[in-house]
Amino acid sequence: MFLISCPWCGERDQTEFHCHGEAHIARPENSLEMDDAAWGDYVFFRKNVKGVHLERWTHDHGCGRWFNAARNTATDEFLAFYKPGEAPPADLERVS
Amino acid sequence: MTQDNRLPAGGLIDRSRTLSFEFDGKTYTGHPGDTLASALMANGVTLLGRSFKYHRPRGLLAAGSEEPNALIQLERGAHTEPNTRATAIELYDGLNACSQNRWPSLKYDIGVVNSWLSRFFPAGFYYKTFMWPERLWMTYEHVIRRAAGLGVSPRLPDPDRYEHRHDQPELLVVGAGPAGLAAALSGARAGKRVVLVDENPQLGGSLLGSRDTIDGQSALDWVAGVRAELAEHPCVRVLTRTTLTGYFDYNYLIATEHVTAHLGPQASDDLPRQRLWKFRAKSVVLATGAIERPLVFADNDRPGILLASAVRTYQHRFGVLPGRRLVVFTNNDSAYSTAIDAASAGVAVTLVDCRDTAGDAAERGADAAGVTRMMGSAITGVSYRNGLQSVDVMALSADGTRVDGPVQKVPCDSACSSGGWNPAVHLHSQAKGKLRWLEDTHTYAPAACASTMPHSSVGACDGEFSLDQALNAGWAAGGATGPAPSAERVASIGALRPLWVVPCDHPVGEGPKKHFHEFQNDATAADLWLAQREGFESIEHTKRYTTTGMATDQGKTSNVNAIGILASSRGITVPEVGVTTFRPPYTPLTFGAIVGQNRRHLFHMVRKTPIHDWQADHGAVFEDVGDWKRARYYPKPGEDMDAAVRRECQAVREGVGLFDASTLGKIDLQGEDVAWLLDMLYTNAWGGLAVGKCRYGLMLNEHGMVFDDGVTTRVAENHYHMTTTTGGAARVLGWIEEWLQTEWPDKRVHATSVTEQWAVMALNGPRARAVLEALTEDDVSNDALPFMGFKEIQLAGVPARVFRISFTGEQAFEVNVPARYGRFVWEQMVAAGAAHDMVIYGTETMHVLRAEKGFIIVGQDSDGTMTPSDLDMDWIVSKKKADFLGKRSLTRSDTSRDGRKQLVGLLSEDPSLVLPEGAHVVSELRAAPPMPMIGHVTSSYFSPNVDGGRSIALAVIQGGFKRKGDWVDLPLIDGRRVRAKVVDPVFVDAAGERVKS
Amino acid sequence: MSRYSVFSLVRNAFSYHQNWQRAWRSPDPKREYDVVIVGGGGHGLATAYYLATECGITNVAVIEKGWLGGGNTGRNTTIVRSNYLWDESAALYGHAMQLWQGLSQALNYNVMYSPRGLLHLAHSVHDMQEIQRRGNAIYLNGIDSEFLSPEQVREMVPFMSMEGRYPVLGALLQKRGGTARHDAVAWGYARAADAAGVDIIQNCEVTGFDIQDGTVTGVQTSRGRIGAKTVGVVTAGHSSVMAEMAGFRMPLESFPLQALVSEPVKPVVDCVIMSNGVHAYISQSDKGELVIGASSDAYNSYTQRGSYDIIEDTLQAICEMYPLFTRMRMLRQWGGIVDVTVDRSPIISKTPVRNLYFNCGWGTGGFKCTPGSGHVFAHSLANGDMHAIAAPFSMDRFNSGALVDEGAASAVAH
Amino acid sequence: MNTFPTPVARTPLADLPLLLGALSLEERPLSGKVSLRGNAGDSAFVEALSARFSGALPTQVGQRVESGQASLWCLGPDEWRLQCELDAVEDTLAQLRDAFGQCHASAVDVSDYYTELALSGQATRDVLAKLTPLDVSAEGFPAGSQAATRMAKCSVLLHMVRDDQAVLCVRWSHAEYLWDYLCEAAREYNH
Ligand SMILES: Cc1cc2nc3c(=O)[nH]c(=O)nc-3n(C[C@H](O)[C@H](O)[C@H](O)COP(=O)(O)OP(=O)(O)OC[C@H]3O[C@@H](n4cnc5c(N)ncnc54)[C@H](O)[C@@H]3O)c2cc1C
Ligand SMILES: NC(=O)c1ccc[n+]([C@@H]2O[C@H](COP(=O)([O-])OP(=O)(O)OC[C@H]3O[C@@H](n4cnc5c(N)ncnc54)[C@H](O)[C@@H]3O)[C@@H](O)[C@H]2O)c1
Ligand SMILES: Cc1cc2nc3c(=O)[nH]c(=O)nc-3n(C[C@H](O)[C@H](O)[C@H](O)COP(=O)(O)O)c2cc1C
Ligand SMILES: [Zn+2]
Repeated sequence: MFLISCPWCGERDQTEFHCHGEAHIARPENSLEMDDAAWGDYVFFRKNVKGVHLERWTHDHGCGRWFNAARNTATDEFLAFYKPGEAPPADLERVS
Repeated sequence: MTQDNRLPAGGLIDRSRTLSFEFDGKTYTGHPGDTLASALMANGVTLLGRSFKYHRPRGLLAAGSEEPNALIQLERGAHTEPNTRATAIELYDGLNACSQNRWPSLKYDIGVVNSWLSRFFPAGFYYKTFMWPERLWMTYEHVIRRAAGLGVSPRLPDPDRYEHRHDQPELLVVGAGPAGLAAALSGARAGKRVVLVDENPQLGGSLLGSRDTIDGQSALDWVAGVRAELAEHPCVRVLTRTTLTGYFDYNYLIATEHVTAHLGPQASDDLPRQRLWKFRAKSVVLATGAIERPLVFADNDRPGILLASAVRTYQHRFGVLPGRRLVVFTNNDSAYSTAIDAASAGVAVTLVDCRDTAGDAAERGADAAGVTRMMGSAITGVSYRNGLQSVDVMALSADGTRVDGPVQKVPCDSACSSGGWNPAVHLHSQAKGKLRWLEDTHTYAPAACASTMPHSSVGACDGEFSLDQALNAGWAAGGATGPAPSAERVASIGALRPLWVVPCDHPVGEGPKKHFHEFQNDATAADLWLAQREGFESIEHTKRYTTTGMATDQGKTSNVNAIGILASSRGITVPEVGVTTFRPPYTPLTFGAIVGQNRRHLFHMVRKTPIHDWQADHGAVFEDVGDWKRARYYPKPGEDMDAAVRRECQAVREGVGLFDASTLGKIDLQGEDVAWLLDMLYTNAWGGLAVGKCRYGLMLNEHGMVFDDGVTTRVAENHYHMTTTTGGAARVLGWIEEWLQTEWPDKRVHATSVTEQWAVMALNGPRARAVLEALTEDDVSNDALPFMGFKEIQLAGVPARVFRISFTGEQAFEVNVPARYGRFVWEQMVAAGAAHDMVIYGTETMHVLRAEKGFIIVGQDSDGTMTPSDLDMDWIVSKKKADFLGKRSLTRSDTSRDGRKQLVGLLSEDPSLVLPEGAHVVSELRAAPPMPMIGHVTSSYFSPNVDGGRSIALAVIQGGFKRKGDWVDLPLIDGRRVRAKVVDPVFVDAAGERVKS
Repeated sequence: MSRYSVFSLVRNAFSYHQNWQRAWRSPDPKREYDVVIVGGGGHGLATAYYLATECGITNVAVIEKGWLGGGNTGRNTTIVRSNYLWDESAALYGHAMQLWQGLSQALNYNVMYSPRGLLHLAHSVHDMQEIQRRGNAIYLNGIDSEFLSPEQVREMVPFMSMEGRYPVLGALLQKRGGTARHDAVAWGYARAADAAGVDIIQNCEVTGFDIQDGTVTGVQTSRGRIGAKTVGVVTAGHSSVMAEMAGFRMPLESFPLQALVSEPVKPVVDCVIMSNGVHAYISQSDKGELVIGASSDAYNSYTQRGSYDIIEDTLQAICEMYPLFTRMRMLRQWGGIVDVTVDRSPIISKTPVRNLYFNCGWGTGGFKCTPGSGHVFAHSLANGDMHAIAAPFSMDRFNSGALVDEGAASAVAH
Repeated sequence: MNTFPTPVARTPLADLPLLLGALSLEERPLSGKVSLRGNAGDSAFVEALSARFSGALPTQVGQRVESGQASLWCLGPDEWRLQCELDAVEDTLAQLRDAFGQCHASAVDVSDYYTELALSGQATRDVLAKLTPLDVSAEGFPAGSQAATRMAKCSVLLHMVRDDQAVLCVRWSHAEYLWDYLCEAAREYNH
């Protein structure tokens, strides 16, 4: 049971949150020019890394905000929490 | 029966009171402070159960929660509980216990034939047989299943309550032995919020079963002092009868507290039987002690043979000993205290030590107490006939692989063994902590912990077996300054001689005697060797093949023995064998405790609209839609659903009906970019929507599939009111927030859920306006409030928002009033409607009416694989918009191909036959399946309004648009073969006039 | 391979079981194989078995990083059924169902396939619509399926609550659905594949692929390079990791999926019961434990753990179905790593690398298809072209949109 | 010309008996609640708010400022709840919408969306701790604190009014469930 730091509310129990998978997947601007494979890649294909995963969470039972987290999926250790729009902290690769 | 084995004095029991209890129909007595196990021992009852596989007679092995054998069916009827460890049941008056897994009785058990045939039932035998003939497997299985299992599950509803409770201690101490008490005391003095838990009813841990001194006083006095001091600290919570059972990520730990479970069935109604604590601890100190492991010798499973430390615990804690003539068999010094203490109580004790010498103090103590010592020897056999008669002792060879010389028969009525100690590393391991193997004491002890679950282990569970070290380590972990409590340093284990399998007079595994390392599942040393021989080398394979460690005790006394046996037979080190994974729970945990309060009406919430109670009072039959209760229909006396729905349907088309639509999702959207957002969310264009106008829209996910629909209204310049399906409300709001917060943070839109702000009543039917007009002075004429128009009015004295939108194809008004006035306005409408024979209708009628119009229900007529085109809704997909969510997916090769399933209407050949929803259309009717399917019926009803009453249906059929006019076949699962005609899905008012009237 | 039978059991009893042979050898890897299967779970082992016994390719290795069957094969709730909605699924799972019959005899290993009946409960009008649609489809695909009225359900499962928060309105029954002994499936396939010449290599982790000009030529392992003309990757939860080694991505996410067992008791649940409405499923093993599972955790993880709240939710659902189980006790709880696709259907497919094939995406429900998956995958590898039953499960479908969406219409998929 | 009876307002727990004992539980009369969204960094927004609320704008999530008959809670980085008399809502909305002018802000009436339960008595914190993973101890959640959190299976805005009283603000349709849950949790203190 994770302890998650909402960037706005601080540390809260995992059951207040929901995870929404990989972060930083920008919606293509030029979708109409993309071929089926490129579009399919955006919609369905994921890194699914074993290691540092940048992912999205929402604080459903708290402030309702979306935010990002870096978590090592091999250990479930959270390495960082950051707001949407912010870049992930730079030194994440040190652990994996 | 008298308590023959009860010592005249001693123990922490209350001898002034006598409790009576029943075991297998016989009545016995005991005292408060007893466990069922100690009370049975006091009464000389040694045979307590039958083993899982061979049905061997079994008695007690342990005194604590590690007990593998003495599993009891506790109580009867609704209070019954299978597989309860007798050692963990506190005695209460009137307790009723039964032995398990035997028939017809514990003493004469038919299943014992398994034991006679045991040589044919080695580990994994079932994988090798029961294969012929194939069809008989289910019969074999039936027999196997009845033979397996232990106790019997309850058959009646549980009358008791369970609860959860959260807590966030700064310091959580698990185990209230000397180490844990020192840690808790130290934490308390350091001013921390401390929680101390122990599974026993009393504090003290191993001190309860010993005669140590701490800080110059008796250990029990010291414990009493600590308890008193902890009680003084307001921030300290001491929980006894509480087992820490799961250690999860980020120091989330769960523990079960027996609040009344130990009091028996009469316990309080208001207190829970068990309470599950959910701790989120800043720091955790594990002081869970160590569990003794037995020696694996010939027929070591006979009733009357216990663990050495258990015997000592029974003596000191319960004032009871298992017999008058005790044999103690050991490979280390710790069992000497058992021998010495028992001898001091007048028991004739023979000590069989597989070593040639023991520690000085141990030897001196034993000799002084009059214990007979047989050094360099081993037990090689056991005589058991309705009780232990004697043990055979032989000399052990220097390498420990053989026994030699004459057999000495030592008469006895009880025995015990110690093969060393296993630190209780379970919780540490659950927390992904690593283990290290200690070469001197031959045990696993905790090593590094995972960063996500930081904690420390102190005392015996850290592999430190002396009292002063336990006190020191505990004190240090608690964080206080000042001197730690101190005790005399005694070497407690001495030099342990590892002897993983004790040889006997025939090669182990090749004669009548059995060497159990695992009692409950009857796994022997020979089984382990067989597994190795057959290639189940990995310890995980060995576990699964022999089922060792998989019983209800999860191998607390057996796992390390199994690993040791494997290591010695393979000639490798113990760490090379590896360990299996420790998993929660520490001891079996009742489902009730896990479920807590969340049962019955508290399982999942029921959501009710503000008008619910009125509906219930007026005979509504409800259906579950998500968490909501929605009125499905309102039967008049004597009406079934069909009759009620026909009446309701007809009345709406002919007059007027009122429907509670409060559950619809509602979202308030404000900001300059709302129109832009709507253009992205919906497939159609939103640019031209005027203030005061409503528009219908379809939403797609990025796969291009329809996932919600609804009407959105522009209530002011930059202010919109969106409605969603009932089930989609949360999903759509989440969808909007996701895009706004993560992808388009610069867009100026605020979305606020207002679902429950408004009670919504839909007035439908040609006389709808008449009813409305009776309640308002505002102008709601067709000119003032035309179809797809919106207006704020005063309705029955209440401010209302009225939308001219319709899900029935009739003249319709969706009236929204603040929820607090919902019931009032509803009642006013009902009153006003009386003059127009207004009917109140439910979701079933709503479904029929919308199906008559060919309106889809997302999730029923579409299923997450349908595009707007598939639903014949191309008209709603803007060709001009550069982009909207899901747009690109619509042109993928498969999504845009011809011949996909398309929404059509169906009319069955027999107009009275309502096609079953979910019936499939086939392209070729055959005598029997398989038949190629081309689609299925999504909605189907009897419509009183079409052709004077007939069935209608909606369906999705491959290439359906081109099939209109064709006849198709629907072979039904019950053997009927039905024909239907493909038609347009609009059955009523195709021109769409009525809605504008 | 010495045959197992009642007679061999008796014969061996007289030599104190000293003469049993290894169930499979433990050979050193050869330099090269015709086919290397990566992943020694049920699906990988079944693939090797069918390659060797049906496709005439015996120069095959199964490479497993840990112990055979230690992945999801060794940690699933053993439900076997073929009552899927779409024709493509019905063909695949139906194929497996046919192979389950007689599998013990074919492998000479008792996998304890127990077609004791499987019920899907319906608790709402919507559930009823779903089971009716699926039940009819299954029926028309020639697979057994029946609807049960609440009375029939009550008769079949005596102790279950029919009322509660979510009353039982009906059920879909697949009589041939049931369970099989998970470990035995892995071990039985391993033993039979080994007997047919397959090398089973445990404790050997594949760490990379040798790819030349877009064609795979071998694998790098913790025990050195092993050459291969064809490589089949069957690594379930780790498929994305393997794909990354080969230079592409998969439409997969790996989630924890947890299960638990109770203490063993005498028979009380005689069939498999699944409920999408309250969201849990339960059966009772031959040893007597209640075997219980539910939905996966919602975050990616490779830790084989999962979060405790899922256990709580699962048991809430079970106790809603069976209120009298609140006095039963959980004995053990564990997790696996399931590789989930968006359409809840597997991927049996060629990849951008020639001669490199993936069989994955079975997610929360692939145990039941172990024989079918191995069978069609073996034939695909042997022919260099996908078996007709496997073809719709190509990973191209995520580009074209031709999903086999078992998730869109029904909720759980075990 | 019709005449209507005076409108009767009802709240979701109107028919439930007040629970009294060592612990008491009651539904509070409906209050006015306005959901505010805007940018705290935008002076136009802050100024517009001051038209209706004289206190300072709280910007820490969970922070709550009271002023006169009204209070303002910060629920998120761009979200507030203005609580006032029910009768004042209509004016407030109108005034705020005017005052917002061109700035990107919204004010939505959510008075009926939520109802409030007041739980009082010595064991208040003990009861709360049965429902929420939030630290509700006197140290972790001193009197005066508030937070949005999970309680059982619903979202609740929790306000620790005093050490022995908490007010729980919950969605209309979740209120009955929460009420029942609290009654169950209070049982051991109320026999
Ligand atoms: C809790 C749970 C319950 C389930 N319940 C059911 C159910 O009731 N019914 C059902 O049909 N299905 C169920 N499933 C799903 C089912 O278990 C799986 O779909 C199925 O077992 C997958 O088999 P597999 O052989 O593909 O994978 P696995 O058994 O996981 O085998 C993959 C193997 O690949 C190995 N591997 C990975 N990486 C490497 C590498 N680099 N080198 C070498 N080897 C590697 C792994 O060690 C593993 O042994 C359940 C799953 C779980 C976790
Ligand atoms: N004679 C020997 O060789 C020998 C061997 C082992 C221990 N000891 C003695 O034992 C003492 C060690 O003290 P200690 O404090 O480390 O251990 P302890 O055995 O005294 O106390 C451990 C306590 O933890 C409790 N516990 C264990 N698991 C629990 C769980 N999951 N949840 C709740 N409670 C749990 C037990 O009920 C017990 O009360 C010393 O006095 C030492 O000399 C002696
Ligand atoms: C169908 C099934 C039945 C099981 N029965 C038992 C059991 O009776 N006792 C037990 O300890 N574990 C049982 N397990 C769980 C295993 O011990 C183990 O937890 C599981 O295989 C996952 O492995 P791991 O915990 O070693 O990671 C069972 C597992 C499965 C899949
Ligand atoms: Zn937050």
